[in-house]
Amino acid sequence: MTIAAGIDVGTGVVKAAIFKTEDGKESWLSRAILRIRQRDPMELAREAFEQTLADAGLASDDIDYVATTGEGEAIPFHTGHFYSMTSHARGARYLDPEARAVLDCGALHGRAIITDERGKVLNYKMTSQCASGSGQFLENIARYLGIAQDEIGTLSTQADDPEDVSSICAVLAETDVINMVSRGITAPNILKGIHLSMASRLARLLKSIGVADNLVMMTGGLALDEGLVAAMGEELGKMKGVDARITSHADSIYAGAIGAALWGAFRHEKLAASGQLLKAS
Amino acid sequence: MKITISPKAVAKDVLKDASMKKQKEMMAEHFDRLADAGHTGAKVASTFVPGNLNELIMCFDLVNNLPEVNAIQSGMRRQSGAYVMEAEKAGHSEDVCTYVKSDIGMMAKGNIGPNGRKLPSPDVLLLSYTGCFTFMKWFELLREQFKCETIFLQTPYMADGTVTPNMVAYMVKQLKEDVIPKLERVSGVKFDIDRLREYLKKSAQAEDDLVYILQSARNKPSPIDAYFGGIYYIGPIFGAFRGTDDAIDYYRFLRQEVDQRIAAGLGPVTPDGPMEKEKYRLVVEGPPNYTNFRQFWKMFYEEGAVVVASSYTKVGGTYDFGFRHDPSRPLETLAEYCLGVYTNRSLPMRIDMLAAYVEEYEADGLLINSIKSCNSFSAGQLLIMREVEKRTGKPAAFIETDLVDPRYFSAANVKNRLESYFQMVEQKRGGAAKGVAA
Amino acid sequence: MSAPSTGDIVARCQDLYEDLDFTAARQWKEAKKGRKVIGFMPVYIPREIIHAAGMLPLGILGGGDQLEVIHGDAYYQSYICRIPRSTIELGVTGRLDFVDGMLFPSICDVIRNLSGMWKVMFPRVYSRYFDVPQTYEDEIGGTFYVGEMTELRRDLEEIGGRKITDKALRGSIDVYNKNRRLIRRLYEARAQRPWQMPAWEVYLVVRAGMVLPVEAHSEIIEQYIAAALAEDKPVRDNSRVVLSGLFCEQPPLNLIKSLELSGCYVVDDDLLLVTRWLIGDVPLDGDPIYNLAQAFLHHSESTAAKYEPDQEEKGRYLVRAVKRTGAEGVIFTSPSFCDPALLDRPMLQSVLKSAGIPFIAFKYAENSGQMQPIREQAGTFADSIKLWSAA
Amino acid sequence: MKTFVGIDLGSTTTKAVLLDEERKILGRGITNSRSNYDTACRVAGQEAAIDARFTLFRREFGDDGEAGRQVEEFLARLERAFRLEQFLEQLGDLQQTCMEQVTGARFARVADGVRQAIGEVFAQLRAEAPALFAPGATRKSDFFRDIAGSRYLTIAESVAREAALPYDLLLNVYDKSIIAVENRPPSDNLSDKFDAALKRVTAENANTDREMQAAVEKALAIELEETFLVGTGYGRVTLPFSKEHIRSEILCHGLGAHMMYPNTRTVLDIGGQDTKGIQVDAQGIVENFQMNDRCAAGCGRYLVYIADEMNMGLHELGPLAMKSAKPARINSTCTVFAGAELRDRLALGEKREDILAGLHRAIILRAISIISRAGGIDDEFTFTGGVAKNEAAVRELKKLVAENYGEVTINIDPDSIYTGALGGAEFARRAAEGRLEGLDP
Ligand SMILES: Nc1ncnc2c1ncn2[C@@H]1O[C@H](COP(=O)(O)OP(=O)(O)O)[C@@H](O)[C@H]1O
Ligand SMILES: Nc1ncnc2c1ncn2[C@@H]1O[C@H](COP(=O)(O)OP(=O)(O)O)[C@@H](O)[C@H]1O
Ligand code: SF4
Ligand code: SF4
Ligand code: SF4
Repeated sequence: MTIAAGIDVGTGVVKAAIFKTEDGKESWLSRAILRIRQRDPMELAREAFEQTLADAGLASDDIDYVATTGEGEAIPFHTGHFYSMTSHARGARYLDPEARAVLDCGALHGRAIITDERGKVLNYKMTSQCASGSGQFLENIARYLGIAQDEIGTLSTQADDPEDVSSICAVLAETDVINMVSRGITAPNILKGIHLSMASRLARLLKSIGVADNLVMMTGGLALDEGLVAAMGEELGKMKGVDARITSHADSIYAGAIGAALWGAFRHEKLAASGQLLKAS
Repeated sequence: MKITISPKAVAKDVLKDASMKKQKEMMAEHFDRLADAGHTGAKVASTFVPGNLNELIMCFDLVNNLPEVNAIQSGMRRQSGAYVMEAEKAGHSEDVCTYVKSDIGMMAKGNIGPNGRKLPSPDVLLLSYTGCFTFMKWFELLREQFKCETIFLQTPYMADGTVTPNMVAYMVKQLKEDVIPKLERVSGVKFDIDRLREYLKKSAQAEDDLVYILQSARNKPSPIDAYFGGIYYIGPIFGAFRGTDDAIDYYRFLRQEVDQRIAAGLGPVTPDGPMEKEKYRLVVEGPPNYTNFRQFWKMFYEEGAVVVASSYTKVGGTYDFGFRHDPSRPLETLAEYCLGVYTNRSLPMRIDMLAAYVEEYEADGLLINSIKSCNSFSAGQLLIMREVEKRTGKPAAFIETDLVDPRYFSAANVKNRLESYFQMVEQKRGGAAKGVAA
Repeated sequence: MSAPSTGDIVARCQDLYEDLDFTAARQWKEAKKGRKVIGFMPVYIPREIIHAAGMLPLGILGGGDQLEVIHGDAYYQSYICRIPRSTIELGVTGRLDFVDGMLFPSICDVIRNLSGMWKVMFPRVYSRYFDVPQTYEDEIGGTFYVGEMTELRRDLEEIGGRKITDKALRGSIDVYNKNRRLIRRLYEARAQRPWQMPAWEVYLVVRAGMVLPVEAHSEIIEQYIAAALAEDKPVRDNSRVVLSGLFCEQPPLNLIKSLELSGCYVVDDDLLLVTRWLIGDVPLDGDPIYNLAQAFLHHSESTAAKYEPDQEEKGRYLVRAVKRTGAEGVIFTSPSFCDPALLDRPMLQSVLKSAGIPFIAFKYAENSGQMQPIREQAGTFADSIKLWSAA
Repeated sequence: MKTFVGIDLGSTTTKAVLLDEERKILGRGITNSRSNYDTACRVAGQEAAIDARFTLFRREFGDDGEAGRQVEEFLARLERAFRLEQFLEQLGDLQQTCMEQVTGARFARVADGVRQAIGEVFAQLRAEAPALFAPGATRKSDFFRDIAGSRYLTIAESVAREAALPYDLLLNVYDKSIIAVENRPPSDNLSDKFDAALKRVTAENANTDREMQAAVEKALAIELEETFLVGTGYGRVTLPFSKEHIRSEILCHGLGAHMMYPNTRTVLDIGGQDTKGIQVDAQGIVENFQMNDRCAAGCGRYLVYIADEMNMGLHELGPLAMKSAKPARINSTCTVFAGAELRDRLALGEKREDILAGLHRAIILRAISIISRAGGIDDEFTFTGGVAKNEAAVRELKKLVAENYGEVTINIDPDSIYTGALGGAEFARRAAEGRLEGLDP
């Protein structure tokens, strides 16, 4: 039996998960999620870890492997680090064994990953520097519109005439949005417009890494945004030569943490087998 | 209300129709010829506007297909945005020239031309590498797709402002030993230099009229807009018609119309009818934006701004300094034509040219439309602006758009700058008038 | 005196790298009256001709991530790569005031236009756009290129006030042949034992040749190879990759380091191509200019900077490099807004794809500060090769 | 009396200036820009009118000698009291709006708890309000949104913890309400608030001069007539005015700077979303200008993101950056990635003040490039726009100007954020005089 923790330090949110693996069976013991919003991510990482320990009724000594991912390289108490796309690929496979591609949409970056049936990363790509399609942007706009994060999706799906958001730069896009509000465009139409513009970017990302008829699992915080998921579906539907389906999972935001924990367990077992046991400090 | 039509106005309308109609017909015919190539068995050569050797291509009975013009058409018909995205989906970077991406995207989406019919696959790519490195990659990409013969014609860059014998010799050598034999092979038509001479003669004739038309902007008010209008005027000569009778007719009609407008003291014709009052005269550097062409133009004529000279109307050949195709030196003249296109001119030459335009056409200043796509034009434009300002003492303005990528056209941004610029020119005039009075 | 350690050598090279005032080249020039320095931009210039004129060819590679670019930004829009603006900055801040001439090789429209800008902004120094043929028949491209080089030779003779003899040219070809041989040896050695020759060290060692006389540079390489092979460094479980697409604007040193940190050994790259552009030795007998032209036409590296006349050959060089060095994948990393590199990339990628070679791609600027996304992408690449290559 | 109004509708702030017939500034007003331009203009205009009242008070009293100092003190007290009244009024509005948000499924089970918590938060807010406006107190910002917002977040966090309520809920209630409150046109009954403020002052200082009160009442009675109005600024295309009331912000900034410093030849304006370099002649006529391109990197908004990220007020950034001895080198000024870069560097152990100092330098570097684009700096040089309020930015600017252009006079006015509005007001005055479009000098 192996118990491993995965901690995903994101740019917007810190997520943690603890797993137990035994004879190929994976069970999820506990989880924690903390929004960073102006707090120290390293502190939050510890807090999240402790919360998961407490929930699982474990002490830190019980953990065989603490795996970090995301920006967690600097966490002092980790055993090993996995790069985001590696862990998201694994996390997505856990959430849906049928998934053959991952679309991770976090606070700042979008990542498209193609995997095979074992969760092996075949190809991937990240959105580039300019950030208009990021979760952070959507969050700012929502705050500006006075909408709670978890309402964004519902509202967006009520749009009847989505407004075109064309600015490449998020800052200028914000101004666009201000203009829209003053022109009396409704919040659903604005949000849907943003969703469509993001989705089109992300769909291009998927296509460019070769997604054709894969089942795409959305992970990361924006996977919870049903508006974006719907827009993704629309955009992919429009795309020639692509027959991909998009799906999401209630636990999508944990994908990185899940993947890290499972890889951690995997490494631990390997290391144990070869007699080089590492212990979380 | 009764409308009276004076005889003169009738004549004008008829004439106006004459050139426009002629051009429309020409373009329609051309695209039909392209689309028919599949059935008629005509062979197709793809090539670029700068360094477009239409006369030579015609010598081999090849139909001239210009991917740049296709991209412009896609831009005007508002399809380029989708094409560009398509190319980006296929792995092209967001950073690179959108002309290329529009073309690649169009092919990926079935290669449908502006007449709604499928464009043919080229039989030969005539890669005239003139003033733009991107051309090289563009045709490498097309070659990858069409796997057809590709002929490379390198035009040395006019870095020092002169055409050296080494350059002309190099080009003539390429033409003789490489380009012509390969074209013969692809087309199965034997090269006939007298046929080429004949075409070149026709080219020169149309070129005379074109120069007359473009230079008519020296009049006040200017009878033409040498940028927005100019883009229509250069279509035939830079496209597949140089060296044809059609081109000769078109420019003759156009010249007559311009003469009429000069005589009547009229300004340019805009999409909203004739321009009311010429308030500002501008020289423009850089290509236009095609995705929002009308809207863009409107920002000028609404404010009474007329473009009296532009560099973009020289991308397919610079004629106003005296160059004409010369039938007596057929291959040399082709070489010199390629060497002289605007984008093959060094930066100091471009500065000289624009400063001279500002003076010669008595413009209020220089406006640079910097195109995100095009390094060939854009890299160094800010120095051009500085130098032209310094030399002419006239203020310059700088705006940024893209040729065919609608994402880079921000109407509010462009309008803001243009308005500020016009108000500044206006205010300065007021100040100057005051200074004189005091 | 004991042989220097890699640490010493690399530290010296790093000093040269960080010195934005080109002190070494200035000192070389001041050491003897009448010495001249000719600056050149990437990618390729026949340095032999400059050397034969008794001058120092000085590689100008932009400003890196330590130069504050103020005036340079005033000349370039945000959608143009960085190297021309930082080069202008070097110029207007007087850092190149000791340079007697500037050469702008044919590589892209940006550098081409920069050559004209230089003429306008620094009218007192010699500057030349150095054109190269893109057609490779002896009679056509060859003749043209011989013409270009002959003009350059004449210009340099004028600046230096003395003839450049064929003998001198042969001598220069000889020392550069040696330099190229050493660099090839360095690359081969690294491909075999990358853990002993970290990519960033190799880069600094080769880059020293941009500012030092070639003879001194050859010595440094020799010392480095000896020292590096003598030192024992632990082998890490890294993946072996070839870097491609960085031929002009230089990546920040941190980028190269980050690649290794995230689990990639670099076993080949196209950095500083001018030092390896010509493949094999240029013959010493016969007409030296003709020989240089022949080498350029028929024995030079394929890159995005060159037109590939043969569709079949497109991108094959990359496949060969992977095979030669035993690499497991290719990392494309190119300057943002670099049309030649970025337009070429999809074509190279499709060649790799059909050869079954994995690859990833990202962009950089010479002053990129954020390495997190780069580490993440390179790290995932390494992870996926590592975790799955055996499986 | 006749007044001429200039309104500068910026991307982040909206400014108004009131000019009298002598070209003297009567009042200045500022508010944050918001989705409702009308409201933003109204609020800025009203603020300027309030400020004008204080100018009129001063004029009423004359201001020399010992008496002048007393008057100043009195007026300062009056102003603080007035601001407090205003603040409390808006706080009340905000509380009510917050309470109204507590409906629907989200709150089904916790509504009472949330209401109680909100009540608690506002009780605390109200309790600490007078301290915010005490003599010598510094505020994070001039805007209700910022002052109230940052305290709300802090207090709400502890209140939520104690009440075992999700912090997000309280956050959301606030986010929604603040917009509504902001977009509600302000109440017009200024005299009520002045009365209340006067009462407050008299209550504190029983011996307030009767004369002073009388003078105040007299000044309050003066009618301010809005004779002509000119609008400018980023949002001018969408300004709620007709074309003859609109001027380009470039011209307005040039003219405004000229009015403040008639020898100015070069103007730098760093606003929220754009940076402009402007050259003007001896009449304040614009000769040349350049702006940043479509990338908004390095503009004022960048500082706003940073302040947000660090949970600091805009006013606090400068002073902290001034503490740095070793500024970090920051190369990317992409506004959107500002936060990420900051976290990156904090994680690497760099000091906050060093990073901040580096950020300020990066912004100024970009600005200097834009000036360089517009033809460099001539004596005298004037720095305007919101960022000119920031001492760290000013320090870097002075350094870089000296390095690149040698000894030049640098003008920075504490009220430089109003430069565009001032130019606009002068255009309004000229237009009212019937001069051609006001462009005629
Ligand atoms: N319920 C939700 N609906 C919409 N967006 C959400 C929701 N929850 C979180 N997000 C968004 O997800 C982002 C965080 O996603 P995450 O994958 O954790 O990013 P990172 O790993 O970069 O922190 C935030 O920007 C937030 O806007
Ligand atoms: N007190 C302050 N300290 C520092 N920066 C400030 C302060 N006040 C405003 N700013 C900066 O000024 C910017 C707004 O400037 P402003 O000239 O009003 O711009 P705009 O006209 O575009 O709204 C803000 O984005 C902010 O960065
Ligand atoms: S355009 Fe906007 S998002 Fe892009 S780099 Fe500039 S500020 Fe950042
Ligand atoms: S870079 Fe410019 S000249 Fe070259 S293909 Fe693109 S738009 Fe045309
Ligand atoms: S980096 Fe690319 S675009 Fe820039 S100068 Fe070099 S080759 Fe040209």
